[in-house]
Amino acid sequence: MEKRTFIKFTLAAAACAAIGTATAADPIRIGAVLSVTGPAAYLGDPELKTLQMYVETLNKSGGVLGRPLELVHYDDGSEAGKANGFAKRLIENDKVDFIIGGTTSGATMAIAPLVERAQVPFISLAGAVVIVEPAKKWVFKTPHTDRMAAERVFDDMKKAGLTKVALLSENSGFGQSGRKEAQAVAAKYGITLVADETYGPKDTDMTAQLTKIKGVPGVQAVFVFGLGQGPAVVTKNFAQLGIKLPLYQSHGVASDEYIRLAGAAAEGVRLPSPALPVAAKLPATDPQKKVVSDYAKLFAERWKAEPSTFGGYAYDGLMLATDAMRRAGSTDKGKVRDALEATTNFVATSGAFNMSASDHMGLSLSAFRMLEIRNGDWTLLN
Amino acid sequence: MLEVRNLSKTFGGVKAVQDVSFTVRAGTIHAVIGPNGAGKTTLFNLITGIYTPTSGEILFDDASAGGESPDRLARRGMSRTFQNLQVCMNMSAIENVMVGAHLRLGTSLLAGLFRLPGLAKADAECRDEAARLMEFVGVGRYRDAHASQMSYGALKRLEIARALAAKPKLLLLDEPAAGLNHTETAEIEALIRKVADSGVTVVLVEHDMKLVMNLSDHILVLDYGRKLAEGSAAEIRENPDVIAAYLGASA
Amino acid sequence: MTMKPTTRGFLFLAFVLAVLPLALTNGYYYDLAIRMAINATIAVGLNLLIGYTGQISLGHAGFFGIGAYASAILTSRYGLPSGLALIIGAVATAGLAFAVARPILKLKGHYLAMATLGLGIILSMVVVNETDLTGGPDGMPVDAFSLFGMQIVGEQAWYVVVVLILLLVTRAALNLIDAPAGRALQAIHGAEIAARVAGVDTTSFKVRVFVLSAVVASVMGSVTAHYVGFLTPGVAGFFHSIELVTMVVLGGMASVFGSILGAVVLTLLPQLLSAFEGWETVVFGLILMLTMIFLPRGILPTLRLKFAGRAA
Amino acid sequence: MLSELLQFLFSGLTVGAMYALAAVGFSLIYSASGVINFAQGEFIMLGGMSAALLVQAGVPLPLAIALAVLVAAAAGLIVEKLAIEPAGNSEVVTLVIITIGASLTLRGLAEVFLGKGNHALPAFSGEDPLVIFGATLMPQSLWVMGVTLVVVLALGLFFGRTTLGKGVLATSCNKLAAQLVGINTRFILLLAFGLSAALGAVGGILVAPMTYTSYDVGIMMGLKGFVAAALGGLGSGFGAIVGGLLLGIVEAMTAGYISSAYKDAMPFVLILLILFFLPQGLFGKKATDRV
Repeated sequence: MEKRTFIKFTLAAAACAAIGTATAADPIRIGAVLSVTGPAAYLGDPELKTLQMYVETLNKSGGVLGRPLELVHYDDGSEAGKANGFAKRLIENDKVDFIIGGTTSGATMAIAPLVERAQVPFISLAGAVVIVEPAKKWVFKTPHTDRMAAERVFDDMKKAGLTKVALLSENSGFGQSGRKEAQAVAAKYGITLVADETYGPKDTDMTAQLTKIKGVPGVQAVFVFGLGQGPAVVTKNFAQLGIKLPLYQSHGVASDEYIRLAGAAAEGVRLPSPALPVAAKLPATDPQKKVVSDYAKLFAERWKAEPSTFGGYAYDGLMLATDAMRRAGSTDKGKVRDALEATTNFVATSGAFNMSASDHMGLSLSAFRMLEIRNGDWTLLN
Repeated sequence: MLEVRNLSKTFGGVKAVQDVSFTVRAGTIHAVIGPNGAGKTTLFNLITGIYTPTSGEILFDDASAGGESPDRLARRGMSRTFQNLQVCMNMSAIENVMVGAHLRLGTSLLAGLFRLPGLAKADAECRDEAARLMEFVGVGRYRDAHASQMSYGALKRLEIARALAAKPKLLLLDEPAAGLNHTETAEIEALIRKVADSGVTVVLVEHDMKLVMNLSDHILVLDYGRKLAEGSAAEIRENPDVIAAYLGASA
Repeated sequence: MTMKPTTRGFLFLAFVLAVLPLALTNGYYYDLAIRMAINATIAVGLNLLIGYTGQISLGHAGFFGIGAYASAILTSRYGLPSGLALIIGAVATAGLAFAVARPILKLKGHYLAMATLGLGIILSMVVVNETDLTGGPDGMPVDAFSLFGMQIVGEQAWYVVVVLILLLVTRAALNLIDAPAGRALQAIHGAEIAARVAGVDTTSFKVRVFVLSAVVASVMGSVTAHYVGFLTPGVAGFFHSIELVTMVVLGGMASVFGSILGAVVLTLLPQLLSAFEGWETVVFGLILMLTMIFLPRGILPTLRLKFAGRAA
Repeated sequence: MLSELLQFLFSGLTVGAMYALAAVGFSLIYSASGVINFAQGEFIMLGGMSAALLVQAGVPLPLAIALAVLVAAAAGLIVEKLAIEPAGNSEVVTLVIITIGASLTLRGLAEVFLGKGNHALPAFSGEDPLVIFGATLMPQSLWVMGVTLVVVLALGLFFGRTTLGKGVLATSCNKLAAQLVGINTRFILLLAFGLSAALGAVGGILVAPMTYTSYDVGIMMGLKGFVAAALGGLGSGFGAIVGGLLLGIVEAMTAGYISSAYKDAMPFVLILLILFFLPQGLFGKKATDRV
């Protein structure tokens, strides 16, 4: 199938005039714009792998509505401007039935006006609150918002009696959006942010920022909002400087890679996370147990790589989309959208989704689990 | 026309030009000679504003010219050619000459962008004038050629045409005959004579003694950055210091 | 009377742009054409600086960013009319470019590259960090462009607008290189000292052409902001600068039509390469290398030279 | 407060030493060819990535390091042979675009074959920080700084004492003249690329235990290396080291005392100021126009 797509695209682009031809075994076309390369590749790569894997799986079991799925995906290289162009291509040229993607909030916001105008149902895989607040008719999203991450962390801090918190955020879309939300909800939990430092996504040493934070009078805990290798460097520097404060991270590091990179320094770090990293440790009664375990197993087998929570978001997106199509009984965009909005108690990797006209994400705060790293492994906190 | 007083230039510790004074009268051909490394080109670079003098004065048309930028000196009527060719190889031959006429044309970027009517007319005239100048220096057949297609000898003449396009009062030629064969040298000699006859004052640096002696009204001899001698061709020919410098101490 | 080759080229370009819509069968193809035209316009302006005057800049995305964010911020946060915002952006760009040009353009070669790169990076850092104004790394939405109550909506309308701008800028650039000021610029590239001796105030010309190319980038930044409707700091970033320079060099330095070709190739390439499934970067890198190795003067001039050589 | 200052200084020196190693590679190739090699960052990446993956595959650390340096050096030679040499005497911008193409190709290949994950390398001498006047320093930092020092001394000896080193200098000064006196300039160019790539790899390996490595670390390191090299004066090995350290220290001090948000902008402000007054960088050779 890949080969056929390749030839078709090349011809189409070369001739600059492709006309979509409908055949009898007309596949359902799922479009995706993901940041498979560039700074957000850490998110986009497992997302793409997940989509490819489950399109294969679904097709093996007969597809959806008796039709096979076809994935048309583009890599925006982590640039929102490109995401906008590729979304246009999906809508206008590839005539997709559904769009999943927008790995970053920037890419999502660049795509949103297009899907609104073209009336194509769209599920974003990015975190920012602005994507679904206020709710846009055709725009949905699967990950917990960064506000929820901040709230979950602050809630935990409040319970531990920590009120003076230093914020260290990454200078990326993920980190800065998280920083903004953390600032917005801190007061609600009686938290005062006593430091507000940032670091670059590819920085190699954060001891300067941490030294400054260490020197802030009365600081009781540190909250890091970032993705990938940066938070691991922070964790190591934290240990190097001998800072004894509790260290909280965001859901951006909820992957085994983080523990492997930060090593012993990660001991005692707490973070909010979807259930995926602790799939094996969930009690058998947990409604998510089966879905996250199956996903983790399948991903590891298919790609010989660790499953990631970000791939999980893509799984949720695809499953929500196909579920809506099944319930709508067609791929009619308006009907699929309505069905999607009517999703109730759909259990996926991020939690149980309950969508409504005003809530296009459908997750509650309880869907976030609080984890702590103990003995180099995840521990589920209650 | 040009007066140089106690001019000196040092690079780091090296004294390239030391306390040199001379005067060039209008309408004459003035030569600067000396062994390699005597400071001739440095002197030219000082006069034309490419270097700033360490000390001393340069007067051009009785007004100070020392340390002034080359483009302002050009505005005041000074032009030159170069020992190592400075031809724009990214342009056609005739455009190179037209650059010489830069100051007499509208140089506004905006006027150029919108091709204002007056500009187009002046530019067409400039092109004709440049073609005439190319004929004058003897490279007329390269009218439609690109600079990179021209021979070394032709490029030397092209530089003279470009310098003349500015309609200078004073023209400095840095080794105009270097690298040319007999015939070409004779042609260049005739050309310089023609230029001088048209009323342009000429100062030249040259190694070809025959050309220098034939052309020059006045000769300045430099050695190790200092003035060694000065005078008419006949005087210089007889000067024992000059003979010693040129033939070595053994003579 | 024979037509100048540049005039023939210009008429050919205008013809192509006029009939192109026949081949643009959907919004996506229009989108591609619009992005090509925007890039081509910037590249033509940048070529005046890099190709003709011989002064490299690795910071022009910064100017693009000023225009883009001026339009976005002034219209959506301060409610200014979009035309006015565009002009304010262009004037601000001109002011900044003028202020820094004199010291920067004294530098040569790689130091000039370094300084312009630094300038670009400082500008993009401001865009990333001034979150309240720019929305930070996640970007900000931009309203539609409207002039005298008329909004430019839809790809067809934008196509007409950007094509007209491209033709205007191309014509102006062709005029300039054939005018005394344009010759002065080329003389600076060819033999700077000779140009100075011929009376060219080289500093002033470098400054003016730097400002000119910056303003073109700024205006196209404004246009892009309104056209795409969403803006992220990447537009002001280092990679965008490199992309712009690559368009100029790939298409052909000191060739107006080369710049347009370079912009077309570099806009189209990522779209074609999306078929290579994960190998995009490798293939893009290889194409860049091979083109520059085998067509070192850029695509258009090398082809023209080969063609002329065969004809002669 | 002294301990804070000292901590910022340690941070700056550690990061600065990394930049310095990256900058030396730029300087070396610039010396031999007059080209800024934008693929230099990828050699750094290749070194770190190869070493990390080999260690993960069970290869002992010293052997993994040696192999990783060889991999990067080979990549350097290939880039020179297949991309720089055929381009011959093209304009500098053309060569720059070629090196950008080479950089993309190497990064893309790493992405396809080595994956997009982050990898760590075990620290050479453990993870217990040294405490000096209340500030802490990782043993790995000493490795980075120590090796940087050794590299400076070795390069100093190479250029000052060996015929080959003088050959590189002569080539940079005047290629034609160097050829005329019998220097094989093609070999010199090949040597410069191989050596720069190897040096870059050494840097990439040394910092991998502290900063981790992934297929795209070369972009940032390459950029910082270029900045450091220009700051110090292109073609000056000593300048590259000073430029790198200065860059690291300015970043750390800005993050510590002014604003961590603008710490990456500050070095560029500094560079612009320096270039305005010293157009050839701190230790670059002054060039006079000869006409």
